[in-house]
Amino acid sequence: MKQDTATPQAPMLLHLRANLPIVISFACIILLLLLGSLYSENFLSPDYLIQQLKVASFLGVIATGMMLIILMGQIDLSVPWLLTTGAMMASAATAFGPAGEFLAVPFGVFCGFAMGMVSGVGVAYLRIPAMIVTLAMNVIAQGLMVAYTGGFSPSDTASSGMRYLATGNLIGGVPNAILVWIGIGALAVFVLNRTTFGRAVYAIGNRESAAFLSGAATQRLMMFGFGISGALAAFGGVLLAGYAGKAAQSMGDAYLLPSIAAVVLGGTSILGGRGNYLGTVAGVILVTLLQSILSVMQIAEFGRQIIYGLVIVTMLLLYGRERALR
Amino acid sequence: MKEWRFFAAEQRATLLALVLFLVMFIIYVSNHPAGFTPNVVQTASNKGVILAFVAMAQTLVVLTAGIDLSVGMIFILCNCVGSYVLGGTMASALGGAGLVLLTGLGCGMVNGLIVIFGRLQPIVTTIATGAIFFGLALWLRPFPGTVPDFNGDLADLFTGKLFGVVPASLVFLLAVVLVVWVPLSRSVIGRAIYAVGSSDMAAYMSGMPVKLARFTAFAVGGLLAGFGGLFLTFFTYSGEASLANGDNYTLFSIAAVVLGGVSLYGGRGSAIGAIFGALAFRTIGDLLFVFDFDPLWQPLFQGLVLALAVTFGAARLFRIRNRLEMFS
Amino acid sequence: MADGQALLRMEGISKRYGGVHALEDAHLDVHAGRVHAILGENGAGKSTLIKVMSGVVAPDQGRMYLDGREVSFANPAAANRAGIVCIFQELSLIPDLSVADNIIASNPPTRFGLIDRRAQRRLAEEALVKAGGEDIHPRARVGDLPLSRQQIVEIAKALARKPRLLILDEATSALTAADVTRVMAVLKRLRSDGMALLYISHRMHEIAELADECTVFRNGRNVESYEQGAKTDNEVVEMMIGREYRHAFPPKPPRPAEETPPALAVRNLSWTDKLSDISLEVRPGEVVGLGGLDGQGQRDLLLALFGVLRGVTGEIAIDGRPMAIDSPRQAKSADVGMALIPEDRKTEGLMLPMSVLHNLSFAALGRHARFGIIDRQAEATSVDEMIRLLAIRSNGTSIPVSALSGGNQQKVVIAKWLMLSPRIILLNDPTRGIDVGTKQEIYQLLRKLSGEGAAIILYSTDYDELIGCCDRVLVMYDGTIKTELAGDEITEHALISSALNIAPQAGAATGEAGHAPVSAASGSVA
Amino acid sequence: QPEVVAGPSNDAECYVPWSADTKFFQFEKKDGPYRVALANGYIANTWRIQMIQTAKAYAAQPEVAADLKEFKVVSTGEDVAAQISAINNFIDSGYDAIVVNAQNPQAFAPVIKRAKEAGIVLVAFDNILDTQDAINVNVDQKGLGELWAHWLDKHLPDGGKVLEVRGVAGTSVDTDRHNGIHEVFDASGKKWDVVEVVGKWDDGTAQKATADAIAVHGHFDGITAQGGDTGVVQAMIDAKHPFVPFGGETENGFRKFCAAHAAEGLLCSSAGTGPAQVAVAIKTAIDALKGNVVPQSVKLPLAIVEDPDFKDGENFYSAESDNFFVGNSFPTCGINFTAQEIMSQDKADK
Ligand SMILES: Nc1ncnc2c1ncn2[C@@H]1O[C@H](COP(=O)(O)OP(=O)(O)OP(=O)(O)O)[C@@H](O)[C@H]1O
Ligand SMILES: Nc1ncnc2c1ncn2[C@@H]1O[C@H](COP(=O)(O)OP(=O)(O)OP(=O)(O)O)[C@@H](O)[C@H]1O
Ligand SMILES: [Mg+2]
Ligand SMILES: [Mg+2]
Repeated sequence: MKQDTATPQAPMLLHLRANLPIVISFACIILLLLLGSLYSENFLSPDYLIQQLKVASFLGVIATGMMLIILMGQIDLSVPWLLTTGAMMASAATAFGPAGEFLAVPFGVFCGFAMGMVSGVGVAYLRIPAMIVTLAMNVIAQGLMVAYTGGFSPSDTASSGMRYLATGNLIGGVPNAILVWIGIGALAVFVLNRTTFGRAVYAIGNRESAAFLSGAATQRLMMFGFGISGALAAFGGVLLAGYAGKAAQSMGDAYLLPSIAAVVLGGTSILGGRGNYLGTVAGVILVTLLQSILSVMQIAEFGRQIIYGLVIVTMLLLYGRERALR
Repeated sequence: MKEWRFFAAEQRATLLALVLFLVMFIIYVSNHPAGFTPNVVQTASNKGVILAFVAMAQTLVVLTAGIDLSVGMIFILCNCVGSYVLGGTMASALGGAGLVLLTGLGCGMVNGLIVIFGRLQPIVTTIATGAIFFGLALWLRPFPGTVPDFNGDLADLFTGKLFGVVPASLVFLLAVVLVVWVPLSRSVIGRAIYAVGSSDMAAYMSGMPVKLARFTAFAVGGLLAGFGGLFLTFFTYSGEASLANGDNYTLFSIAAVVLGGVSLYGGRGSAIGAIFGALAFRTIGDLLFVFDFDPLWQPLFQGLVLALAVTFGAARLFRIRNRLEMFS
Repeated sequence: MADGQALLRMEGISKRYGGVHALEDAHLDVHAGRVHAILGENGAGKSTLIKVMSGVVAPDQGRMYLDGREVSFANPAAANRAGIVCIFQELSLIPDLSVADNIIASNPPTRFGLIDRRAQRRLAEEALVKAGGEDIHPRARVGDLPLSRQQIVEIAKALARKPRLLILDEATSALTAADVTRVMAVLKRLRSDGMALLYISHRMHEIAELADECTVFRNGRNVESYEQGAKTDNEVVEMMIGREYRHAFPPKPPRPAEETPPALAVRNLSWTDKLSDISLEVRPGEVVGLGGLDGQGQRDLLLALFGVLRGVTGEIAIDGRPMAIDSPRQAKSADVGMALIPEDRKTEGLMLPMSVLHNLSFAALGRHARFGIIDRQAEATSVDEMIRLLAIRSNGTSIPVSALSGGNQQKVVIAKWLMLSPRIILLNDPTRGIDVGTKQEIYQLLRKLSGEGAAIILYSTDYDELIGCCDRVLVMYDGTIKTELAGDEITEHALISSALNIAPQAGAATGEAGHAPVSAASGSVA
Repeated sequence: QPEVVAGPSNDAECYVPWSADTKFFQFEKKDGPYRVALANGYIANTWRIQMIQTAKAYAAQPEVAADLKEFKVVSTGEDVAAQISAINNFIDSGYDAIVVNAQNPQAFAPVIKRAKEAGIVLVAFDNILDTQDAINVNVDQKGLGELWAHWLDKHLPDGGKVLEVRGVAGTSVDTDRHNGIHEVFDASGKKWDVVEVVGKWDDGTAQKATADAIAVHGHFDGITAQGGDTGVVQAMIDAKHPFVPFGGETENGFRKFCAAHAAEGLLCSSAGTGPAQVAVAIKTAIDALKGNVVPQSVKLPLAIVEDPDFKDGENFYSAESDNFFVGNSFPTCGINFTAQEIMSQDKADK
């Protein structure tokens, strides 16, 4: 694993074992593209690949938050509606003149952060299982958005800044969305590997009581973890709203299970404490590509679901297996 | 300690779930325009029993410290299968019901086999198999429908009232509890299910049938989800491959299990508790009916009640004097 | 050596973990009606050997014969069926099941296919009686029992399987002296009933009392087997550690003067009904022991000082300044400078799957970080330094800490706190499951730290340790400090009598307290 | 128990029977004011929110309010069992009429039976019930598909490659529209190469699916999408795909695009029925309770706007949100809400 590089004597074998998921998922990505190219050569065209990376970056941003939570041994089921909240709040802010336009993105992200923090309080301080806290938070966020839309008829057009962030091109043909993901990804790698916060995330995921007795502020960190995950989900929503030009109620539905699948396919242990961001990158690209290729190949919906499931199981069987008890 | 104290300690979570449900149900019924009538109870119990089955299914897997994110999809698949095979004469429809249950059992067995021999985490395995099960459901029922000769009499038998008072669905649920849950929980495998969830290493070291226990939990879980799907078919006379519904029932079942006092960390709780959890969860939805909320605020109200109900479980926190106990 | 066919014979057993040879060409003969002790320092391969024997671990090479026939066990259940039952170093109890369920875990009596709980309960009660646990209710949840009671349940569970060969891997390490005596009596009776026993312990006097035959392991290999009594303790220890061995305890320096201001002063500390009205002072350079029977509030006291417990009343002053310590985080802060070596390293001390490096540096991470960013060079340097200082045996720092042997894991726990150079060190039974060589190193380390001005509180279940290490001992009883012993007053006799809260002159209490008589030779060792 | 009678209905202009052999119902006249309930399923999308707002606004109109003692709305989510139970509860609580947007058209047979026994008027709209025993206020979904296909047929004289963005798989609405499209294509005798992707009636999903399809297939000669149309156009713009004839729904955002890019070749047919159909359903229920004759199956007119008829402020609103559905009035039924009236009613209250 990356964070082990400080010790040069680390056995190669361990590295290989830890990196196996990443190697295999990248191999699968290439395999998928090759299979796709049998159907149409355009699957290998730069246009298509850039387009996939752009779409993947939305999932990438969201999966970053999910990975943080999973590393802590928790799970965040509130992604769909925190994402929507971020998108809708950012769009709503746009209606308030230039200041609103300027603050749209931070405001949307902040809303996600705040709601994530509430989940965090439930999980870290009230010790309610994350699965149920975030489920409830998802319902609450949905309720808030329904009441808000119905009651206030907010603006839901994305600001020009949001559009630029998601669809503009700062550098040549590289969409900004990809740059945003690279930025967030780099930050995530840095935080996870090089900061005390990152180290504590792994420690909490491995054994929270030991981390607590070692004097880590486990509860506060966990609460913030949920805050960050909420913020990233909301940021993903902001980007999606920018991409689509507007926020819509149902925009988050398609992101919960794929974000978990991406993280896990990337080799992060669902039990927490083990995982590498590069793996998540691979997982995100893989999931996006798989969905896209199946969609373009016009496989019937039922067939897509089945293939999607089979691919995940097969990949996990290749490298996601736990050690036998003996 | 006296014997009964041990009994109370063992059953505390289940009893709490019962209390939670009763409190909510009393609030509901006492505000219901029709009051406490057999019809109102029948309606509530039909709706509750469907989720109760799925929640029981979830409980078995959760007891092994796993989670089954495909229960909802098994449930949907069984519903779709049911919409094909519950037609014709009483006998053939009953045979069809058996087929529905076998479908559920089969799905559960697939989950179990992958988890055990693939050594994969249940949560990710079932995300994947859930997609597969849903794909199959969609293949069977590209759009909602039913067999032309659907046996509504059989369906009404299970969703109607016995002697005009007792909801048949409740009686049937009780029968399933007695025939499936009670023997299982008192068998060697059942105890191994608890043991695996509590500490799988220790269970293995103790020579308990660890793999069989996991397998059984998934398989019987699938069977129970099949009962849920069967009941949904009885209730709706039809099948529908609804993705949203599958996901919802999965999530609802988790909520029900938590409300029912089953520990998501495994090893603690009972399917009986989960049943009360499911009924309580359903009552949250029913409360909308008796309180006059602006329709646009209803979803928020539901979310808040759910949050409140689960915060209930946090009450034990205030008794904790040693912070290390928080982590277990 | 005993004659006749060995009940169990192992030949040429090897097991590697990555680059580590946990076992290399190991062999062993176990005979019915005898107690065979296995000795060896931490990481010598003892646990691995018995894991092979009981079907938990598959050996890379080697053969096993039961009654002369070759066998291999696919899993613990298979070994159990063959009559080999093991009490593992890590408890194998299921916390959420009842005592009875645990004792009759593998094949309970059934009626109509269902567990016959009445019959099971009877069997469990019998087993509990045999193991000396009459006080344990068969219906109690195991997770609710204290560690020492769980050990008894573990023994009862093993006995309920009617083993031919019973293996105890440090099964007594969590027991109090009184319990140990009872267990010893049980084991002796089993031996006379013709059972074969394999006994692993780091407590030399227990081995001296119980064993018929001993085998010493070092680095995964047999060093020597001998009849108990054929070697002096010093010879044994030297075989184990492979070098010369002198004194267990370093000399005590003169105690700091009475007027030295205390580093830690506690006034009238109380907590629920577990601790009441505790006052104590520890000066820099002083090692203060906590004595008493197990479970008299010693652990709670340490946790209370470290800010883990809620609702603690009373005053705590650090260097004369009153402090309200309400979290471990605050306890380790520069203002307080406290460290706690916790009791259970698996759940409280270590993040087992994480690397040795990350475990070692975790508590002191703040030291190697600026604005939350870790200086990995500095981190690696001080980790290496600690590994050297405590002589931690580890195949690199990037392997998971779970791959270390128990003793080395314990050293990691201690080392990670020493990296903070704490001024007040609380130790909760730090030498449990640790070999004599390592123990000695830890004692010396404690002395060195106190010599450098640290104030130390040491709780130990081992009286010798209190006698050998401490300047003063506070004996606790029922949540309060009953007696304070200082200097030469710290004798075994005094410790025991005050632990039982009886007048010191009641000399007969020694026997009743059941502390195993310390043989002349072992007194100097363990 | 309604009596099956001969038509026509009392308001023949509004209540257009579905087909020539549609039955007419006459319920026993009840004295008002009535207790009417709306059993909604899913709520969390703009269409449904708009629908509920419309229902409330309609019920609050003085002449309607005079007939209503109580108007209760419950949204039970996607779970069809919960919706069935809600209707059962309304039945048991003695409501006079129940209006329902069904989660699943097949699932209500038992409820319909109970409602019939209890003499309660059951009116379904949007997602209607597959029955002859309840009143359906119907959108011709298949006709909608046919309309779009005809539009493409008209503008593509040689046939060609068409992108079909479908809705949520497994729903009858999606299937009906899809069948409508393909029947027309097949009947046209031209060569059509239809590429199907799934947009799930969601702009984001539709946009992504379209972008992928364009990246792989390069060029399409025509597009039809059922919902998510704004996203589809957005994807075309992002991919610099030339504008082509398009048959789609009635989202405001879509119409904005249609108006703006018509000159560049985005020739649209925008058709559908807005959420105001709930008002028609309520009106039908009240009429039935009054003992008036109503058809068992009411055919709603489609609100169709086709190029070059897009007019800002009239059939789309450039200053308003993209998300709402225009075409929210049924003049023949005297229902004349404009969409932004509905969506901003609370804002005005505050
Ligand atoms: N699962 C494992 N993976 C890697 N290495 C292991 C594993 N288990 C044991 N080892 C290594 O094998 C060696 C022997 O360990 P073992 O646990 O048998 O020692 P032990 O004699 O029981 O020590 P202790 O007295 O500390 O319990 C040690 O070096 C240990 O690090
Ligand atoms: N979980 C348990 N662990 C240990 N002993 C138990 C447990 N449950 C029950 N017992 C004991 O086993 C005996 C039989 O219990 P069991 O519950 O089967 O009796 P019962 O008469 O069938 O009672 P019930 O039907 O109320 O459970 C009793 O002595 C009881 O105290
Ligand atoms: Mg050992
Ligand atoms: Mg042991």
